[in-house]
Amino acid sequence: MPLDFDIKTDTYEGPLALALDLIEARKLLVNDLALGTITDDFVQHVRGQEIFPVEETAEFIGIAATLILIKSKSLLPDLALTEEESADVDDLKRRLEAYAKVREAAAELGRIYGKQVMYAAGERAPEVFFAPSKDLNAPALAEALARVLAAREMVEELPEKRVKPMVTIEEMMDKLAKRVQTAMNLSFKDFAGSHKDPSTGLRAGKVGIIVSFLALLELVKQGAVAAEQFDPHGDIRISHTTPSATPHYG
Amino acid sequence: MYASPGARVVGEGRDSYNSLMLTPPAALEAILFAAGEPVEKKRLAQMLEISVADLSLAIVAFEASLASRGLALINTDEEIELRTAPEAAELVKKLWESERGRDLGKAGLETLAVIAYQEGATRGDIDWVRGVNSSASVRTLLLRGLIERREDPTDKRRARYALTSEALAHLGIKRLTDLPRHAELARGVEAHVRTSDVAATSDVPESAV
Amino acid sequence: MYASPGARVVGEGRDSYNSLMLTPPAALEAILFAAGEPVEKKRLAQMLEISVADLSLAIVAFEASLASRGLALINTDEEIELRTAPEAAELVKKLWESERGRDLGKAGLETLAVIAYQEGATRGDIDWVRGVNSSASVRTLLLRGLIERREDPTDKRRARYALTSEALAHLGIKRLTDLPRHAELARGVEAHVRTSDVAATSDVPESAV
Repeated sequence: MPLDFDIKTDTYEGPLALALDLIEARKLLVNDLALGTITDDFVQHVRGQEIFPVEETAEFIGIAATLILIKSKSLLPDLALTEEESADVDDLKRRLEAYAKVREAAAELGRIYGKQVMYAAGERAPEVFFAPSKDLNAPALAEALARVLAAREMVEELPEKRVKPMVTIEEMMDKLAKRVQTAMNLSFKDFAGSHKDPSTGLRAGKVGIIVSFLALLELVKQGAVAAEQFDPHGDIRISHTTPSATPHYG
Repeated sequence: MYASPGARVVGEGRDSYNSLMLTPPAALEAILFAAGEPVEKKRLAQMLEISVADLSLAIVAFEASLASRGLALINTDEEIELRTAPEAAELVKKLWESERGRDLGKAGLETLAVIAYQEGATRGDIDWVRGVNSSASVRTLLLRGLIERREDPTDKRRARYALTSEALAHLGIKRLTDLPRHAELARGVEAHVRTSDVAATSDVPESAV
Repeated sequence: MYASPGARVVGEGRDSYNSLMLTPPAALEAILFAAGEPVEKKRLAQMLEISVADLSLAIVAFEASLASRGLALINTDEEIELRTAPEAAELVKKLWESERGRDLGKAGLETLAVIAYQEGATRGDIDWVRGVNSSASVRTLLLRGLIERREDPTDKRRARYALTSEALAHLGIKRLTDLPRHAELARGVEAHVRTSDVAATSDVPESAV
């Protein structure tokens, strides 16, 4: 499915920038409706991204998960969010509102930066005369440098530490599709429950359910499966629409 | 132009600096001109042998005397610096043929914006609101001397960032409150960032940036 | 204070420098301040796009405006220069004395340490290793005679810094290799500097953050 809005995939610095661009392209305000509306495009983007900056993957998937939660809630009004999930939704809204302000502020700074530079006093050739200080001695120098180098080491080592194994949307899609093919009828709760915590670094249980739900929505959209919810609090039943056909996904 | 506090002459009746007939604003002007860099207010008060309160009055008077002149005073919370007036930028630029690269880029501007409109932002605040790891941007801004790191008075391991006099000079403003739409945008950025303190992200130790 | 010749605004009705509202004396002030050295009158007239006669009037007006202030104009046949007022001499001396009597502090020691353990470090090297802009520290160390600038033999525009012999004497060492943990720390600095060659910042225009 092509994106509705012209989004250059390689310009994204992060998930908030992407989400806000999608919202602003539709001239919407940051609210549940807007967030539900951009969910598909956001997920599409996350899926379409082949090379991800590893350390941003967690943020992207995490925010995709929250967006899907918001969309799920709009599709299934009876879906009760846990306290934690509601907090995530609120947090995302607050971050997007704040980030929108930051972007406005950045645009203002960009408008004036370097335009009317206030220049410093010209360098006068100073009278140099030797003036050491009380705190200057050889051990103090060695100590100062050791401190600087230690700080540099920390900076350079950090990125590696952030790499964590991630659950991908594609993996979940595959899994769900296979389950649908082997078992004609499958309850959403069963499936989500069978999903083993892949140590995502996020709250794996929630992510598992949401990613499953997303994959389900995708399959429904592609007509590969039919999903039914018989009563408001009940399970969603999944079944093959065309048993003979291989579902097309991805 | 210069009222009561300056009517007293600096060094009057003392031998301190040769009983010179310089008013505090004139003395400020000379020191700032000679220093050619930001000077701490504390140090200025010491040199002029006046109280910090009197120094504030002298600064106000000096600033008033700079109106419609070629120079301007940049005022951060701790320092003041004398620079050319923003209106003179085009003219002074002609002195130096080559100009420094000045484009900050999107990430740099956003990071600078968070720090500008939310004074004392931490790395966690910046990451939280931008949704990305901002360490590269913070580092570049530090290298360019546009921001500086300050110790958090309540938690020494945590660094807080602030704009330098150099940054204000590049923005052509004399103090933070002169930022475009300052009150409005500061409120927008700050209110949200502040409530995030608990949720603050960034597993990066601040000291490392 | 400022009479008729300055009443006309520099750049008025032209696009020359953004039609900014600076009077010729104010424009003179900004240029002289930023130049930091005597500027030829001919050149000033060109920059302000006024005749030499008008420039003379502007100089007279500017000089009059400097009365009872901290700055003074030095006016020779061909050039003018802005300086601190003679009355401020004691004060300026005090500034320099206090400047030179101060501790080097964290920034100063770190900067000196990088130069000591990495002979011939450039500004870019120092900034990169420290992670912050070091221009103020380098300036202070130069002023205090602790380091000196040397020309890079392969690139004359690039300055390299080294400790002065007085600094070595003060540290009580005959050569740099006598510094504590020399081999280890020098290797440490070099490793960082090596990898920074491409990214080296400061005087190089940076494309983007």
